[in-house]
Amino acid sequence: MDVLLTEEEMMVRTSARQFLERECPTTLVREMEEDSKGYPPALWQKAAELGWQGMSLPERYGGQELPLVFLGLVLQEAGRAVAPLPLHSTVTAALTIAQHAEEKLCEAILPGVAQGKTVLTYAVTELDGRTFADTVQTQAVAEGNQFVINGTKLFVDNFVAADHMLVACRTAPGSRGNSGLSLFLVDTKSPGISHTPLVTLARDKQSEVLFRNVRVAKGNLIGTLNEGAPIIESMLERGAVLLCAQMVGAARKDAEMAIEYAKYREAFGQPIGAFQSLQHMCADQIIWIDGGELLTFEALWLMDQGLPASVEVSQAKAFCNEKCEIAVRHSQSIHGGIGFMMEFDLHLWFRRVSAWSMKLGTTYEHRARIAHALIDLPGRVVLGRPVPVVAEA
Amino acid sequence: MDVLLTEEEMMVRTSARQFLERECPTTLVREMEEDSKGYPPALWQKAAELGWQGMSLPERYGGQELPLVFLGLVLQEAGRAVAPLPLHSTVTAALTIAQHAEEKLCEAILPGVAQGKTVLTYAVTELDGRTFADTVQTQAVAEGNQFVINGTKLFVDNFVAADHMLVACRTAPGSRGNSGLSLFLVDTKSPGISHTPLVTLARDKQSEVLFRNVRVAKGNLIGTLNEGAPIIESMLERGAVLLCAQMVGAARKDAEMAIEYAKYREAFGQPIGAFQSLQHMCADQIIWIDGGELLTFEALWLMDQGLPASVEVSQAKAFCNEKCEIAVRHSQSIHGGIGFMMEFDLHLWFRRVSAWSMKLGTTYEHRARIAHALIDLPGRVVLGRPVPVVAEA
Amino acid sequence: MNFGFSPEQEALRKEVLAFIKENLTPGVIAEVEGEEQEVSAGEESAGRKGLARRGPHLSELYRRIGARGWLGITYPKEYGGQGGDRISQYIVEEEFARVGIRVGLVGSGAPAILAAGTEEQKRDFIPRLISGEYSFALGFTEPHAGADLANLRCRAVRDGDEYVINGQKIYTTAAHVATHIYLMARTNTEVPKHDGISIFIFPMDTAGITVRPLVTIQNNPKAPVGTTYGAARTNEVFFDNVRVPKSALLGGENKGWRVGSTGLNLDRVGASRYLISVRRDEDIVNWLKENRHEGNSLGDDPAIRDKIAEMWIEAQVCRLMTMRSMSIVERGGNFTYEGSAEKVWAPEHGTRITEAITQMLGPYGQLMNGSPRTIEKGIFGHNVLGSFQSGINHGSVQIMRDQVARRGLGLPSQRKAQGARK
Amino acid sequence: MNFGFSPEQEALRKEVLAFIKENLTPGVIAEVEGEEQEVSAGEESAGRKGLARRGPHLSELYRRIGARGWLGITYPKEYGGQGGDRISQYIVEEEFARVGIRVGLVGSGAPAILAAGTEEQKRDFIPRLISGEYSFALGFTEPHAGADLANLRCRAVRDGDEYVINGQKIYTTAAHVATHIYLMARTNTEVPKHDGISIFIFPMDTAGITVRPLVTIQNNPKAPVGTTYGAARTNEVFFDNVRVPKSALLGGENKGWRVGSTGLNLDRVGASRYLISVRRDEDIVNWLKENRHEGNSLGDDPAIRDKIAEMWIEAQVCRLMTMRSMSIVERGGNFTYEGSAEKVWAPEHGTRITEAITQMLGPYGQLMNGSPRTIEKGIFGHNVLGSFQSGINHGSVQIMRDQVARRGLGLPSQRKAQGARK
Repeated sequence: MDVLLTEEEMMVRTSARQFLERECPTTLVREMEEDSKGYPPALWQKAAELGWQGMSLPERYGGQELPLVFLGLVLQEAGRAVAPLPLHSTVTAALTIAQHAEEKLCEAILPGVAQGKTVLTYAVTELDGRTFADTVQTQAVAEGNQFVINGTKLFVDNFVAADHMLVACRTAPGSRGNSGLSLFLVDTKSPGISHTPLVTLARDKQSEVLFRNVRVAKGNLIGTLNEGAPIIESMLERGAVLLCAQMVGAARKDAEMAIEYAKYREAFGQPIGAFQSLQHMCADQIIWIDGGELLTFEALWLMDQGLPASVEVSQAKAFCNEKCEIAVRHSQSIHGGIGFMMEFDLHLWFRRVSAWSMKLGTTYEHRARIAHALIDLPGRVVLGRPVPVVAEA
Repeated sequence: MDVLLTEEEMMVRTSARQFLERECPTTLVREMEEDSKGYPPALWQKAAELGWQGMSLPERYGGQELPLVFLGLVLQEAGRAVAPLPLHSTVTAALTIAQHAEEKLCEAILPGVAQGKTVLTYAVTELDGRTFADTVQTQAVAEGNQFVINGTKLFVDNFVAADHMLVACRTAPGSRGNSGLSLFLVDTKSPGISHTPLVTLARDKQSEVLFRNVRVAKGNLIGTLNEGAPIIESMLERGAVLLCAQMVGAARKDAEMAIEYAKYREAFGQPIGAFQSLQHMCADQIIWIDGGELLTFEALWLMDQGLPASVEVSQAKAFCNEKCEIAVRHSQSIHGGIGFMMEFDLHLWFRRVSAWSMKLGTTYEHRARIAHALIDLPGRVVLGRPVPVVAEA
Repeated sequence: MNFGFSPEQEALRKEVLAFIKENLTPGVIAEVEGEEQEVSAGEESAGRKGLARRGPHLSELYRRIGARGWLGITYPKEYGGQGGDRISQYIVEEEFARVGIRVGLVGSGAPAILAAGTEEQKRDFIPRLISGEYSFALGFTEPHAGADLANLRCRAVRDGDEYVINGQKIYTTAAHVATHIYLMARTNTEVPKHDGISIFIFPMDTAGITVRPLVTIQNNPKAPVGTTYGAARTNEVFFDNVRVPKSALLGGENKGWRVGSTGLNLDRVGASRYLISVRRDEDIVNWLKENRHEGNSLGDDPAIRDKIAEMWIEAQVCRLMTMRSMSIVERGGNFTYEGSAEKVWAPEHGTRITEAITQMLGPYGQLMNGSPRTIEKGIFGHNVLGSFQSGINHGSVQIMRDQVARRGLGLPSQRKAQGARK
Repeated sequence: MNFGFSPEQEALRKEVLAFIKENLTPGVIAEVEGEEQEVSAGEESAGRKGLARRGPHLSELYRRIGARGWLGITYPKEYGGQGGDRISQYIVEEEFARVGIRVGLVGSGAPAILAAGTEEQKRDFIPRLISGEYSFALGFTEPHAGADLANLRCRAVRDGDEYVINGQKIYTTAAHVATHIYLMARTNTEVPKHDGISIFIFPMDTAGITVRPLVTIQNNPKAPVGTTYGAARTNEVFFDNVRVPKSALLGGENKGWRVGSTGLNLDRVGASRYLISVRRDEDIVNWLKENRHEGNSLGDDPAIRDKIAEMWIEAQVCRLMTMRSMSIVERGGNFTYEGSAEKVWAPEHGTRITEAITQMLGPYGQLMNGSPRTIEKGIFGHNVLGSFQSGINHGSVQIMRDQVARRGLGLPSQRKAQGARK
């Protein structure tokens, strides 16, 4: 038990931070908000040279095979810099491929990811808007050596930049809930795919993606047919906790800016940071962000140990959704009018943290999962010992 | 629209306050916590002389026939003084009798109430613990000119002091929910009734009451057989909102004590009330209590107009449960160690407000009723216009 | 206590609603939605005339509203009002605000003119503010004087029969469309800061005024009508040797702090701040109930239902606190702390419901005006960016709590306590 | 980062759990529940010896715990400890605390003795504190020195080789059963208040000490084991010309503030404060799941489920912040703000879960220990009365937030800022 960073972890964090401070000024962030792809390929390439995309991928595909906590540290820094990189969607998909896809697919995709040549994403959520796999309606029907996909996916991150995406489909006709689902690797350029960009709070690239008779080879199935739910769920859970790392990183930088502003900005003959009410706002910011960080990295650490972490992921996301949002809102309030102006940079963080709080599971969704584990499964609970794993529906 | 007190209302409030300041010192409150009946008959008699018990009862039974807001003002003052009087349970039952019982019963009971000779209570809640009528399991079976009651009621206020009580029973065998219920007036001394006192947070008198073949005349039925649910619900609603008045009165006095203490108590070379964090606690106390008071009196006023008020009652109780509790907890915190000592009076308020927050409907129960009215019933909602009334189940 | 409206007031509300139903034509709606146009980059010259900013449909609508006597109901008849009651004015404000049309003089500067202006100023300004011929930009905040407004530096120096004004204002909403500016400036630097401030009212086309647009984060992309702070562009305003006659002074030289405070206090009463704090409650409930489908609606989610009810109660408290303020004003009383209490509770509620909705709508909550798939034109997403502003503007919730504690509860201020001990 | 326990630590936990299972006999349980007896009215003389207060079963239990080396694991072997790690000590503390048995020296005064005591004091006190032969009452707070502890007035005046102590302490928990008092007293009135304080340790049966019991509101009726602050009676202690040898001084005359602060800081680490903040979370979840019946259980109520999950997450943050503090201590580091952060979050969570439960249990939540129909012996009702105390004692949550802001974030204090501007 030592929840503090090791020297190695500290080094990874520091070098990521320094890299982004150097390479990713807010001018670039603003520029990429207007860019059609939303990211600068040169920076993506440099990130690959630092090993970010392959951080937790197997060495045989060019990865570094480091624990997820290291990847979490990098995403935390990406959040801190609000870096316009399709890193989160790429690693979320890539880790799923690495864990569940057949060797051939891994070989086809993962080296490109590690080299910074490939951008990935995933597509689960549909019109219903909820995060988890049981809401999937998109159909994939077997036809010869192929599956034919029809349906609509929403809120697909970085579709405009992605080469491939993992698409959750219903392969058993008439199935409901978590049964009859499968996950496919789909080339984003496949015939029959069209997309509409969405205008989002984060000014990031999300799309509505329409699948009309999109054909995908049977070999692109990830895992076992009709038994994709656990794979999809674990992808979403990993995605959620890695997003928490980004949120925590962004919220902390954002809070630090407010705290610095409070030391310098004067009112009523004092730095505003000398007023107790404002000090308490700042203290709360840090307490909440620390809490979110601890929850996030505990979940990542459990995953690294191969231990169940569903409950811990939900803890982190439900907490970060609410607390990181209040923390960045506090920063805005501390800045008063200036923070409300587009020309001031603070909103770059505020908008992203707010948007991320609405993705990959709302507070209510995650809390319902936790309550299920706590209350519906047998056995007494003891804080600090594992809660029963969420049973498959 | 004028939510401030009229001169007449102000007068009622002032005279009630002055009376209790004179007649009800905290020594009496403490004494009655140890008393077997829990109230001083002499004070009860004086209250009757001021017309409190009959405040909103018809004139023909010796009442003053004043609107419920006046009764609310008196209960607010009773709460302010944490007066050890069985006023709330008596008027809650008496108003139901006046509204729904046949003339003969009214004549038998209500003059005694108005004269301060009679104490009443009501018994709805059972082992399930929830407030509303659908949880009733106690059976009343017709037998000749009588009903025979069997069952157990819990948390019966002032049973030890009461002469009569209104008892909610299931009269249609096998009925569920809100159907098949009836309300009876029962003499507390009837053969077959036994009770066990409960030890409560408020140190008030609550009992578990056991009914074993208790016989009650058919004439003691209030309203129509098997159709008692609306009567019981309206009794509980009136009880809930009148309890809110008590809570608000007690919480305000309690907050005022903390605010005064903060002006006098020094730390770090200042009155503690000069610290911004403490000022903000005090400001919040008053804002919450004001909010609870406004919600409470709006509900009472609507009842006085004969308008639907179920939603407004639930608003008041759900809000007061949480906010009055935090307000009195703030008072404790502001007092530091001294407030934690039995010898200091502050806990007399803290314990009562806390206990009242758990009676006559929890925050969750009341919010579920509000959500039902808001979401499940047709029509757009507009704040400030009536929400659809909660439909009968 | 009376929590209802009088039969006359209820009749007025019906009349207003019927009027709106009849007159809210597609042409009007289009102009309302377009009223606050896209902010063009760069500077623009000031001084467009008030009525001129309105399109033909809106101008006609306001003419008709005026003909009913609904603009400035509470103002004396000799200044173009109706000598009516504040509650009636509130009803009119509320119903028009619900459809995005601003009626009434809250935040207009008119209360201060009525309280402190010369007879000439009253006759000049109030009728024209009521009719909409004039509108004021409020020139209060400066880069170094926000919460601590009395710290303002914009200077007005007497020169014969004129004052010469130099300095800068910021967050001057509507400066680009207002006919006049209602300006707080320093006229004496030798006295304690509150005692050297004066208020001036003069046309925006006075020489030497430059307006630079500021784009708010809530308004990019353009926020839909009804967003908390979305429909307002704001500005910086620069004063470079602006010469105004001494008749531009309101309420006497160096008396501006008191005059201005009057204005601010009245500014806190009315339908507008209340409505921006609670509109999302109505929106989300109505959206939930109108979007129920079998089995899996958000309106069936019990945690969401519980939160909706919690928020609805809070919104009711907003309403009741507003009604309390109105009652005090209507009785001719003064606030001790009630206005400040309202200004703590309502904005904080507005933020709580806004953030609660993000967790109901999930990814849909991120969609902004103009995006495919938006819910209610993206108002929920835009609101995330602006709801908290209501807790900052015109006195932050922190300052309001200070006022509740000090004015309302008599708690001592820290400095005095230290001084008293020395 | 390592969020797990080492195999050795896991083995230790198993050993402790097995030990508890074997040794927590009905006799022990009865003594634990009766340990803090009813408070008799009136005064009582001080000075009962430490071990003597324990019944035979508990004495035997502590002897066995001591034989395992589980008392004072982190203390050096020469003073009766094991020279072990803090995490192991934590594990032992946690598991014993869960069954109501206090193990470990958090809040004992021992950390300060180890840091500041003479060799003789270390050899005298630490082994006996570890064995339980000695126990200290902490004489800090006074009627006019609570949060502002440095304001204390209790005087100790040097007289030859002795000090003469006069004054009063209040809320001196365990003064009626402790063998010694660990007293903060003023030894110099001529210097700034923090610089004139000394710490003394001397037996409670020293002549001139009077102990008067104070009954807490949580403990009347007697609170069940496990209530936040229920199992502790507290006291006023009066000193009337109490003469102590100068060897009673800990850490040098007028050095008491620093010495005492050391003690307070260490006091904030450990299982005890964490557990009192989160025990109700476990209790309510386990109660809900063990009391499900068809159709209508509280555990099926979705609003309650949502709240339970929210609270459980908060409790996890309590745990993780405690683990962070332990990690810092284990690495030999110092807190910047982490201990204060933990002391904001945990007590406030404890209050939130306590109050949330009132709205789950409804009228059952009012029932107190000894009542018919109680749930878990009325612990939830008792807890309402005391959970917030954890946010007041040993530095209120307000003071802790000040510390996070000032020490952790470098925000300026208000007075200095004023001074700097003069």
